Amino acid sequence: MIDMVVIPVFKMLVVITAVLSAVAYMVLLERKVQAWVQVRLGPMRVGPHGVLQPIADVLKLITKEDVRPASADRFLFTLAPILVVVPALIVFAVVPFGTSTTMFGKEISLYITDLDIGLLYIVSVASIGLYGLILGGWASNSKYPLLSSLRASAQIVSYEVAVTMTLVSLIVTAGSLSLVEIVKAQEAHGVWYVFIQPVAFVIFVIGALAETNRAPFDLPEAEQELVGGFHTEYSGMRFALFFLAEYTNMIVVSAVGVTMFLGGWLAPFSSVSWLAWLGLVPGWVWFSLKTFLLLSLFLWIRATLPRYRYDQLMRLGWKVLIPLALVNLAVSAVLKVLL
Amino acid sequence: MSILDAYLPVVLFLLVALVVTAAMLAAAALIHPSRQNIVKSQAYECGIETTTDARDRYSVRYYLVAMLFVVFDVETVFLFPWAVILDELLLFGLIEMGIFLGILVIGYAYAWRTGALDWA
Amino acid sequence: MGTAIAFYILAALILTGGVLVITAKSAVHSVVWLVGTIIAIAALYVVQHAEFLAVIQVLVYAGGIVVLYLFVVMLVNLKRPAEAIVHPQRRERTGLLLGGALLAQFAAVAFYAFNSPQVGTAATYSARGNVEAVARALYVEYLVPFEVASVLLLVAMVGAIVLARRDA
Amino acid sequence: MTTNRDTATSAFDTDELVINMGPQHPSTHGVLRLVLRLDGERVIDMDVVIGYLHRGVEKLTEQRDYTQIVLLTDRMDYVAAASNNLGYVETVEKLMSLEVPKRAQYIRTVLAELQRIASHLVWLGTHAMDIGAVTVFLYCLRERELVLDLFEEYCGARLTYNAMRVGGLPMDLSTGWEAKVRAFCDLLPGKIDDYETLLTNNRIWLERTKDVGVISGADATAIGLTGPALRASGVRRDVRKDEPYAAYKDFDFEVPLGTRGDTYDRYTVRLIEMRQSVRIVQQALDGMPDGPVMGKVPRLIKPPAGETYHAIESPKGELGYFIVSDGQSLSPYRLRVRPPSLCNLQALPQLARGHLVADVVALIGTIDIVLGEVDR
Repeated sequence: MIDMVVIPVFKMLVVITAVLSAVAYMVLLERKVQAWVQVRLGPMRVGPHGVLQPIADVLKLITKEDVRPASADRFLFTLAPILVVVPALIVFAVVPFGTSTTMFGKEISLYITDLDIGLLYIVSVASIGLYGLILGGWASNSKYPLLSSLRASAQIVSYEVAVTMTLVSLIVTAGSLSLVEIVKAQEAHGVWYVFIQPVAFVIFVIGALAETNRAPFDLPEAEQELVGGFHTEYSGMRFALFFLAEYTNMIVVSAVGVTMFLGGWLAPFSSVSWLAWLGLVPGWVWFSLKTFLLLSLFLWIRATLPRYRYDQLMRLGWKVLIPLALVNLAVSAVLKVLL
Repeated sequence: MSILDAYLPVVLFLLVALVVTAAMLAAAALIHPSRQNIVKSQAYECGIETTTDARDRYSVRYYLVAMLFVVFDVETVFLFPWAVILDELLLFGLIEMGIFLGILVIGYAYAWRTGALDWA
Repeated sequence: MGTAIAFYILAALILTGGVLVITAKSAVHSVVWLVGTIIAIAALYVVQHAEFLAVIQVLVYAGGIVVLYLFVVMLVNLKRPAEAIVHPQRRERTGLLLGGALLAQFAAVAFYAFNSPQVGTAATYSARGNVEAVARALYVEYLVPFEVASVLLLVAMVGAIVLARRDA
Repeated sequence: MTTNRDTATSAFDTDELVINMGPQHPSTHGVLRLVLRLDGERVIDMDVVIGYLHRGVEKLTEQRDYTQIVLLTDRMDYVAAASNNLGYVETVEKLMSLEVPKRAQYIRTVLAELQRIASHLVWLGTHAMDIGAVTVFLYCLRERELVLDLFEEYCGARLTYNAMRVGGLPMDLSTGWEAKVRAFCDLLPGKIDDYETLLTNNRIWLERTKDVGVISGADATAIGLTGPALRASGVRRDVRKDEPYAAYKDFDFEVPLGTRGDTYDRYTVRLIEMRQSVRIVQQALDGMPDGPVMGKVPRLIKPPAGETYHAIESPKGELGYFIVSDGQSLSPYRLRVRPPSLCNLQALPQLARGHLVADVVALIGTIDIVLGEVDR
């Protein structure tokens, strides 16, 4: 019972707490990074250098009135934010933060579960999150949110194809669908897959930006065009859930990217002997650090680039990334068989 | 470890995530004020009262994108198990997937030619 | 024991979901319940040790095909008056006929299942995992159906384009 | 494949979606309302609804004396108040045949060009932000602050300057002001290079602006486009060159022209204009004459009976004033403004037809409107 339920539930609560606080501080980080790029200070009022700003934000969102448009569909209006958050969270079930650690004399693995089909699990669970976006816009019964959720769904499915194909070419290299096995394969190969599959990594990052609706692909939320997107009619906690889901998804794709391409929990430069001491740092620290770096890349891109237009976004997805991913897959497969 | 042991945490996680989300909504529902009025509960349309219904027929392009997605989705589904055992199938696997993808590439080329991939 | 409990819980969920799909007033609600039902069926697959099938069920049906349903429900405005229903009774008759056919099919499947020898599903479940078993079956034993599937997909793709382009 | 949208009644028929963009919308640059008719996201047609910021400026002038009206002009194009002042005072001077001292002319030119820079900076920032490049907005406003500082030091105000008087200027320059302007002129070109680094060769920026909202020179002239938007279509029309006013005929500067008349050309034309404005300001400071800043003006400004039209090149285009005086009253009998924003806004439906919703936002930005001037 303890092994089956208590420890996993404890791990889940730790993961959820970590994700929620990471989200809260990512919002602050995003504002700070944007501010530094834009030669301003960002939040400074709540706490020294604004470090308590996330707490103030959460309090504000909790105590804010939750307005629902009269013409909205009551049931779906409430269901939609739940439908985006829950899939985003449970993807973490298979993300390995490290191998294992010893706590209270028990060996505890630093992942919630290791599925043989881990990668497929992520892809399929993530695809459920789409319903939240579509239903959120539809339930609002308001034009801008509806346009936005149609945009969002078409955009996400378009890029999902390319991203999934890059994952396949990675599996060709790794020979497994389990995320733990993929990291171990990178350890065995002695090289992170970003160096074996650089094209796949680039496609993955672009696709990840598009699937999480991040700049320069933030069209569903483009406030300059659609005044905020599918959550225009949402306020208070239900809005907060959409917000939470978006940032959780960013963390998810970064964590998956780190696991697949950047060696997961492995320390860098493992082959360089005089840097061997880097291996003494716990794996989950490396994992967090790499995820943080990938996330910072997202923020940096947002502060730099203008936004794509819808037809251009679709063209990039269908006419550039998908052929590229297909070619990349073919090349990986041929190389794998010949070598 | 049996397959069910590996999936039990997933089910538990689903329940935990649902409980946490519901708890957040419930906590906010207890705290936040609720002063609805007619103007506040109008749908947003840039300050103008909406004259036409939002739920209307939409461009068929969205439907087409979803349709193409389903096709490609099924295609990648076939790729996953193939990629896992490619080291056993070797050249045989390469050729059979080459034929499979080749047929689909014809469809892709057709879609490209007819402009189904162009949004505008 | 655990398997049995899981089976009954999931079966109840699937049946409830199915009933909600056909009783929901709004078509969009129906679609939502359909997603729930599909996920419950996927869970049932896991209980049956078919984990690969389970994720595919979620990925393809819940994540792809039902999204398409949702688009269709949104695309054809259901608030519009039905244009071509001349004989309401005819619709009822068709429904009854289809329902009867479905029941007959269920009966046939059940009859076949009870009267045929057990197929060893567990035997194909290899130690290295379910995916590889499926892969081996698909890419070695059932090679021709697999290649034919690509033709099917091609037809689906071309058909979708032709239909959608007809008026545009 | 034939288009039979009008007759088709199949299930794939799309309903037109009528959607209001504005008046409460982040990218309509004020309270502009566009009624869009969309097919998917494609704009079939649009109606431009204006008047949400109408304050009856023209009518008010009939109740104010000629000096007070300067204040009202401030509030039309409120990101280019000095240009509005200049156009107005020069029209009254023309009506009264007043001589303005050379020093005042030079200072007016400096102010007008600084104002052009400030206005173009606001335009570039908001235009870039509409297309999603938020950082450019903050950079532009940072440099605009410097211009506002200069204006504040000159006249005490940062937005609505009331900076000019009929017959000259209310006050001379403070000591050290010219040096600060020179410092700004040395700084700005480098900053414009920075904006160009972020935008000019950025793939996304090019895709979003090239071939978007193309208008030919003939069409642009026919519909009444003015200013940079007209010149981007290749039409050489700049009031500063064609009918020189203030001290413009003393200076050497180029009028940039576009070739294709798309959003990207309008962008490059305005960027070059900013660089040219720096040149004009530097030349004006170099040749700044001494002398009074106020000419001989009667205590009561009462123009003789008659009417006159005079136009200047405001940052947004040809800003004209038409004043009718009855010769007895201390207020104009009628004052009519030809606001460039309004004239340019007329082109919006034509530019946007057939483009996507996202382009509408880019097009509102590219024609550079200020609703205070459109509605007055």
